[in-house]
Amino acid sequence: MMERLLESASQLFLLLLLSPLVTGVIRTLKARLQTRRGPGIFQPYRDLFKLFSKGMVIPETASWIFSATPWIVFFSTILAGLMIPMVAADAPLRLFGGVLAVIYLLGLGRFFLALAGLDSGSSFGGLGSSREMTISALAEPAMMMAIFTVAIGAGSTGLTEIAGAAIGQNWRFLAPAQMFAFAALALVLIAETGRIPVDNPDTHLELTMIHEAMILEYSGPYLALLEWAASIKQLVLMTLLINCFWPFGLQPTWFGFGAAQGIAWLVAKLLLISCAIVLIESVNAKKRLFRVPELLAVAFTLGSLALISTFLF
Amino acid sequence: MMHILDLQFGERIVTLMAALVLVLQIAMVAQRWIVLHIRIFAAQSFCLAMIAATIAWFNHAPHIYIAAALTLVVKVILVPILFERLMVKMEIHEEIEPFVNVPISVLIAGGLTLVGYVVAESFYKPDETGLGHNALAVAISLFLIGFFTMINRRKALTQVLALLSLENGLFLAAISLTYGMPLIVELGILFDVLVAAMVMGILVYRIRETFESMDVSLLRRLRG
Amino acid sequence: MAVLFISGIVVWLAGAVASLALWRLPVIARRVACSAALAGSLLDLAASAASLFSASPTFIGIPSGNPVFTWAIRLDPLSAYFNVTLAVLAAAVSLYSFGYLKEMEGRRNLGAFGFFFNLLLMSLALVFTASNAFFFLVAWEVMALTAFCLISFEHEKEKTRSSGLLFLIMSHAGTGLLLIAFLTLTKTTGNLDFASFHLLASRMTPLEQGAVFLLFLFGFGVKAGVVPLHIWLPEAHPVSPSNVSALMSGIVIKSGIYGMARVFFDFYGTPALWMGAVVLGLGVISALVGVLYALMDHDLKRLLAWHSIENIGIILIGFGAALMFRALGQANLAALALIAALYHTFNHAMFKGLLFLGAGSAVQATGTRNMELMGGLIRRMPITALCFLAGAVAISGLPPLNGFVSEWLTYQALLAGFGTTQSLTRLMFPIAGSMLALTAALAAACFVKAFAIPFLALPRSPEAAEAREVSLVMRFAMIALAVVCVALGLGATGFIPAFDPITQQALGVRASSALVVAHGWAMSPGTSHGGTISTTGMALFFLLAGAAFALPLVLRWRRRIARGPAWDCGLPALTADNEYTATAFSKPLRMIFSALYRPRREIQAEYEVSPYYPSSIRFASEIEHTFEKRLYNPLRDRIMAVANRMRGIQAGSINTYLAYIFITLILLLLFGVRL
Amino acid sequence: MDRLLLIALLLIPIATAVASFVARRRAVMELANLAGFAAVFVVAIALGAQVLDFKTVSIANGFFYADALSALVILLTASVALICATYSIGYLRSDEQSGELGDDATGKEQLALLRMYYTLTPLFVFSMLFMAVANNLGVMWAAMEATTLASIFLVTFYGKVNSLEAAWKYAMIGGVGLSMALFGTLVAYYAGHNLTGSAAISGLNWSVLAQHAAQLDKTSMRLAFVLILMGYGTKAGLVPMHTWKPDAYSQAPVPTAALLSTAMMNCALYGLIRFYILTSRCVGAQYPSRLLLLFGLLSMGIAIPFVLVQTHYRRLLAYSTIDHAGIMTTALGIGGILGSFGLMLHMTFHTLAKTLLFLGAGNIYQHFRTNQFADIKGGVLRAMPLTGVIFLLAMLAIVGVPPFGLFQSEFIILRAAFEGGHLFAGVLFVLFGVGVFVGLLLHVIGMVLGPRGDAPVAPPRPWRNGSMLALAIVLVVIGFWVPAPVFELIRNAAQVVSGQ
Repeated sequence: MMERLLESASQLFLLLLLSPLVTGVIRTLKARLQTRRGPGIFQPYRDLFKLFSKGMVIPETASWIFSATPWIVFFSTILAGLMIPMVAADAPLRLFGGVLAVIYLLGLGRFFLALAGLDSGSSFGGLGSSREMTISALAEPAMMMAIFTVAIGAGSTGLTEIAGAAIGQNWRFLAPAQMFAFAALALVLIAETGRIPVDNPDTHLELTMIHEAMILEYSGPYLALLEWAASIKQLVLMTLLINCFWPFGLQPTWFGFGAAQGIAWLVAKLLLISCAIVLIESVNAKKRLFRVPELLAVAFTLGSLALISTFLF
Repeated sequence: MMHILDLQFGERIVTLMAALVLVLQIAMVAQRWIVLHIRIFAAQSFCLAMIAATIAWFNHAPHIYIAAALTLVVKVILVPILFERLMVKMEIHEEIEPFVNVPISVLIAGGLTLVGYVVAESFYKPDETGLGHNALAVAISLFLIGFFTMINRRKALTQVLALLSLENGLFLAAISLTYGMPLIVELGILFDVLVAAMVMGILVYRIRETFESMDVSLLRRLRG
Repeated sequence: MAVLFISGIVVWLAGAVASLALWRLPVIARRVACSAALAGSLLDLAASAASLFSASPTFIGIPSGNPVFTWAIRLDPLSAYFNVTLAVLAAAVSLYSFGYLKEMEGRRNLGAFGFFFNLLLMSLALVFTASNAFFFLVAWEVMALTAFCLISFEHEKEKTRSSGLLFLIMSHAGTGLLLIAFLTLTKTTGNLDFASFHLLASRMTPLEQGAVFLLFLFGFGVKAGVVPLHIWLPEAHPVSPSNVSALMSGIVIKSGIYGMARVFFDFYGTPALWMGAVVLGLGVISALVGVLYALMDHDLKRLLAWHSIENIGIILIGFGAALMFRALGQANLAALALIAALYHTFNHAMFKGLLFLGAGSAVQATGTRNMELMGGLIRRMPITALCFLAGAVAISGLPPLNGFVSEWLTYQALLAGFGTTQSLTRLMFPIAGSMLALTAALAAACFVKAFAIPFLALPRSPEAAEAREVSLVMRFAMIALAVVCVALGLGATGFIPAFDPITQQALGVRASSALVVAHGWAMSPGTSHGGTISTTGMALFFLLAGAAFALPLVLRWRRRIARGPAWDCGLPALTADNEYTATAFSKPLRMIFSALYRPRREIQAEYEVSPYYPSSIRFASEIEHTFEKRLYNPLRDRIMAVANRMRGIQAGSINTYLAYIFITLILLLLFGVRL
Repeated sequence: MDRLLLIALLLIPIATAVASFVARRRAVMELANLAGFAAVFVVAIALGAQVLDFKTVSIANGFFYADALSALVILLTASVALICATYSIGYLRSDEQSGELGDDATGKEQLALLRMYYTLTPLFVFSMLFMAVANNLGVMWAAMEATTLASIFLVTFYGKVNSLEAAWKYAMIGGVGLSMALFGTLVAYYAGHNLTGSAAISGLNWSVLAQHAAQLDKTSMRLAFVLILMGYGTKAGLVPMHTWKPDAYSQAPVPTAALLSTAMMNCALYGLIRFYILTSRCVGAQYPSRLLLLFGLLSMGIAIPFVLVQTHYRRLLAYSTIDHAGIMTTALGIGGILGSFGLMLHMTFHTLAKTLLFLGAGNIYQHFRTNQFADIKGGVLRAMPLTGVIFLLAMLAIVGVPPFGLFQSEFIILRAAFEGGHLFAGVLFVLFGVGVFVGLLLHVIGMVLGPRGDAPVAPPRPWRNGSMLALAIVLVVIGFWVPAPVFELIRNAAQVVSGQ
């Protein structure tokens, strides 16, 4: 019990600290790739600090949903984050739920974010909510296919078991099924984290934005909470991806010297993924909204392929 | 004079008369004039009465005499008079225009006779004397032809006549198959026939009054 | 138990008669009807809850004055379970009706309403407990009849009449199928007793088995609203009074589910694999079709009706999986799937009832069912909004509420299914799973719309701006159901053992010990190691986090919060006219799934000055209801055409009539005699 | 005692007819009819009780003969007659006021018409009762013919063009039908002509033939049954001999129509059943049952399209009667103790429900003055609540919706069908049932429900509504509770039919 609490605390700490960094890193790398100096990898921390210290304006048209949403989004993301193995193979709150729970908790956050987007009555918020719900809905089957593949392999939806299964037996992560599933999940991740080519996280051009449109009316601490939650979500999904498919360096436990090693591994893998994302973002243009389903259809196909190949090979 | 009482002789007579009845029925199919139609019906009924009498004589079945007498009274005298009165009263003088023209009707009548024989054929029992299957065949034929005549007529009055001639077929069957029904039954049936004739006569009259015509093919208001 | 149950029935019956007798005194009639309904429900609840855990089923036989007509009642776990569902929902709805019917006083015959209302509850209780084919069918038809009378209670409206009629006709057609099916069973056993049907299928030829199975599936499917037999449902549920809609969607369509459970898991021993596959397939299709049409519907109550179809689909997915597992000899997995289905049945009854009550309040307050004309109700009617939100979260299957639990169980069943067979059929499980995921996500999208458009932002019509919160008793009823939903979510592990008697009876296994782990803190699929969830834990986490962080911080920031007009990208004067509408919200999905919807839109713009500044724009958009258009309407037209042609038989000419007889006679004389 | 009963049963209607014929005032005729039919009803009950005690009652050395079957038919006929007598008082009075019976200021015309009605109705009932107690098949036939003759002028009661047409078709088709029946009776007699001894003497007595059925000539019985089936089938209104029914029912005064479609149809079926018993005992049950199933299912099937696209509500009822004639024929064809029981039960329930429907239709017609659904377009429930409710109730009963009785009887018949191996017939039965259900409900819901429109609210009508209410209560109650003796009677009748 006690060590569970400690584990949770430390993973929580990690989530809170690491997530803005990932965002910062990605931004900076992107800037460099576009031969700009970029804001520096610690800019997100400064942004958050600034926002937290500011006052906020709440639209008078909005209801309590508007004020409750940031908390719900933040906490549900955190909770999801505590269910995934980051450093130690067994996640601090594995008992609370596995991969399904993670997805549905993120869904809970999304649900309220969409409500908040409509709550202010501003048409941009509605636009954002509508697109967000649509895309996430279409991303769902692909994600579930991929998850089914890994879960069938592991015989469980518990993330710890999944990770364990992937390292445990003879290079299972090299199986084509795993590969397909990885690809599918990666595409879904791009859609879920609102990255190019699905959404452009750093634009406020209303015709293209999705996530930003929903939080358009937010300001000050609440905006900070939402931004932070967004980057935590991004971290969570990336970690989910890497630790489900390449669970190298996952430690049996959080304690002792292993922890540092585990964190190192984690950071390394995160860096890899970030680079990949940066590459993708830099070489692609944002797709039109109605081209996104094609992307997700590809993802679904990959997921199905993964599933089929589980009993072909 | 002994051979007059010979059953064979009786059978001959009856068969002959039955044939005659059949012929009359077919003649009725071919008939164009309503008056003649009524008269032929009367004649046919007369033959039937005779047949009844013969059978009564040869089979010593007294109660058939009563049936014969009743037939004579009802069908040979009362009904024709009733109808001729009706005709005069309604000054009907149109001729009958059947749906199917005469030659074909006659052919059909012939065919129906055949049907009658085919049906009756299964009743033929060689061991059994009497008027059995012939009479039955004739009766069925009469019945069918009368029925056909009903379908083939436009005028209310002629339809009634056809119905009555159809019942003649039944009468023939009654007396020749079973040597008459129990008397009470005969009485009941004949009474019914009489009433029926009267009722229908009244109906015909009222139709004539209301529609200015007896053409039942005009009665087509009630559909669906 | 028997005494309790019977007294419940009697109370309902008495209430029905009494309120009919008092129809001239609306106030008293209303009170009598509602309190009788409430009392009956509570008695029923007591009786069925008690017998749910009793080892042996309770038999009740009441002698009747008509030897043909026997009251044969049996309270076994399955019946008890559905009775509990009925009783809880009915209690809440009758409470709600106290306030809801007040509006109708004087305008409508509340005596008649109370009569049918109580009879409906009674017949439902009897449907769930009848233990004899004849009596079951009687209760079944009485249920349909009373439901019809309640649906067409406001029969002045043409739409109401046609909808009610459609319901009556379709459900009667379904009953026809059931009749044939039951009689085929009876032919085999020689009596009508359900007890004699137990594990009967094994004693029938495969052909008979298949035929009877399909007959039952479609016969009950009509009432449950399984696609493609669902068309009556989205018509009938919206037009009826909202408390009736709550019952219809909550429990009446569950009678079909009960029937299937009874037949599939009591009458059939080991079904063939294809049977399960068929049910699974139908479930997936129903779920998708239901939610997709719901997304496009902006009549608040019809939207909920479409979601009933979706949830029936989810339940059927559970049933299908259970049947397949049973065919494959996996009793434990079958138990898991069955529990998932039954749990979802109960959950759906609760949150759908709640949502309909909430919708009813909103409709009563605004006088319209069109959500585009509501808006901003959360400020006018906070409690209703809160309850509706709870229902929305629950039906979207979001943690930690009850919808999530049953959907999670369903996923686990499907997941485990993959390993049970080597044949290609195992592919059905993951496909069903991903389709279920799609359904759930779309449902979430739909309920963002269904909550946000009517309850959030600015009022979209004067009526909405004037809306009043509903009366205390109505609010209380909704709160009660909301609490039940939360409890079913957080306390899931506490409810699981209630299924043991059912699975024991149906499959001969008790699953709860495997499903409930960690001293009742978490739930596991019971199939393999790990993969647990703990809704309790999640809830605790939220509470702690809220108390520890949110509360103090909010207090600290309170001074820094300013209220101001929405920024809205700097557009001036935000009005209801430039709010995002439901139509606009569902636009992307409408375009993505246009193959199914075949949407039609027309835009009329009037220009005054220049072609760039239209003075007014009229936009109309409608989608095609494929099943009516492509399946039912052509069928109906064909039949009517044939009927019209056949009327020619009776053309009025007596000669023709005589000819019919003549020809028949000749044919019979020539051939009939030889038959 | 028993002697007295049968005599009274036949004499009371005659006396009633005579009384109304000589009566000079309307009130007297009404009273005579009411009293007469009440008496008949009582006697019928007494007869039923007697039959329950002694199985059979027969007098005049077997000329009159009553067993459970006849007793049941008599009881049904008597009750319908009583209800209709009560109803027609109000019905004809309102007709007289609204000038339906002609506009003779002195009221002579009207009185003449009323006299005809009140005289012919008892005669009509008499002939039906007579048929039910006649043992001699020939006499039975004569009585059947008498029913036609007595009812023709009731059909032409309103003297309209259409009623004449209807009467003509009724007369012609009925005439043909009955001559087929007579032919059948003859052949049956012929089949018995080689009986010996005392049997030969009373050769047409059903009870005798039934005893010696085995020795009857088989081929003749086959022929006889075909002819009888078509003959009495015409009166029962089996397809394709049904064509007269919609016309006659829609034109006759409503109480007469009720009698025609319930009591008279029962009698026709009664005759059919008597011959069925003989035939099945003679040549085995299979032959007749095939023919019966053929006609029964055909009737049920053909009724559907006419119900679906019907525009005239009394014709609608007529087609429903045709459908039920088909149901009962099918039940007879299915046979067996269960089938016969279902048949008898169905006859009982159908008689009550259909009567109620016709009376309701009468109220609606007299209020709205139209026969077309299109002209009523809804609102009956609002305009005349009691009639509306009762009409809907009876309609639900007639389409076999539980908890009303007809569901029970149809369920039993179906069960008999399935257990008797008539799967195909059973499935068709259900199918046709649904079809008719759809058609009837489609029209009736549209007519009864809906806003009132411009129709005035109906005035109170004690005679009509009183009789309807009574009958409705009976109809509902009998679904749950059948008085034990009545049930016993029905069961015995079924035993007579199935011969077990």
